[in-house]
Amino acid sequence: MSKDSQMRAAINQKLIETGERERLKELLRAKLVECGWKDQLKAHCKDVIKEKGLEHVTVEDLVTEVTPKGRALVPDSVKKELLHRIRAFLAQHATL
Amino acid sequence: MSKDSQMRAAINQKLIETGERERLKELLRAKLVECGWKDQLKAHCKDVIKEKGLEHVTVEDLVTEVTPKGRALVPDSVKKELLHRIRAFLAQHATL
Amino acid sequence: EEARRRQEHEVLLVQFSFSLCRDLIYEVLDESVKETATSEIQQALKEKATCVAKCTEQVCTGLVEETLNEDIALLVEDLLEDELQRILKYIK
Repeated sequence: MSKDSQMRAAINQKLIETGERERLKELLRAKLVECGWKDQLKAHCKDVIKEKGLEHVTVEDLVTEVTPKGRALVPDSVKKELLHRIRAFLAQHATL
Repeated sequence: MSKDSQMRAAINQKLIETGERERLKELLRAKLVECGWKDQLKAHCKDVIKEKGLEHVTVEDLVTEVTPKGRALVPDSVKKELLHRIRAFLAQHATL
Repeated sequence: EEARRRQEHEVLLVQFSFSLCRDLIYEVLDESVKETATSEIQQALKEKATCVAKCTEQVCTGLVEETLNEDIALLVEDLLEDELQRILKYIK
């Protein structure tokens, strides 16, 4: 296992065992709702369904279709806040 | 002060005031780099840090750990050259 | 007497040469070892900090990806289910 993989595993382990990973995911979800990401993505899904016709769309198709936009729509500020939270957490649990 | 001590003190004084003591140290430093001693010591330090883990090693620990090997690694040729330079200096200042 | 004194002096100089040589070697070695140990520990700390920073970013990206994948799938499932229900209701 490379040094980087070991480090990533150690960070993830620490996040999981303290329950912080789940808290971070919840925070991210809340931020995504707050910034309108969910509404924008829903609207995009509806556009795709309208364009292709409901009978021609499966869950998998639609997921594949909207995922790139879903990723692009996440504001940088949200990603930055999350990174900041992880860094602060690691600084408090400096046993890595 | 015995005659021996007087002589030693006089030589030491001469070594310092002529700048020869510093020159000898400089020569030694240059030789240690040239013969690869410094690189070997660096590698040994890295090994010790890796083996013990960065979080378990202080500078003092590392110094204590690598000093014996550092001393053993000095080539005889370097010691001989230094001794030769010292003798040449003493011969030049034979009146001491 | 003179020859004896000269010989003694010679012996002293030889002894002094050896002890000075040893002292200088130890002095330079101690300085170099300390300098090298300090710089290697600093270097290792720097490398670790860089590694932690890089891996933290990667973990963060992974966490965002994972959450998005889960949420997008859920959102799509719910939406298609709603659309289906809407059509069924309309047909009825």
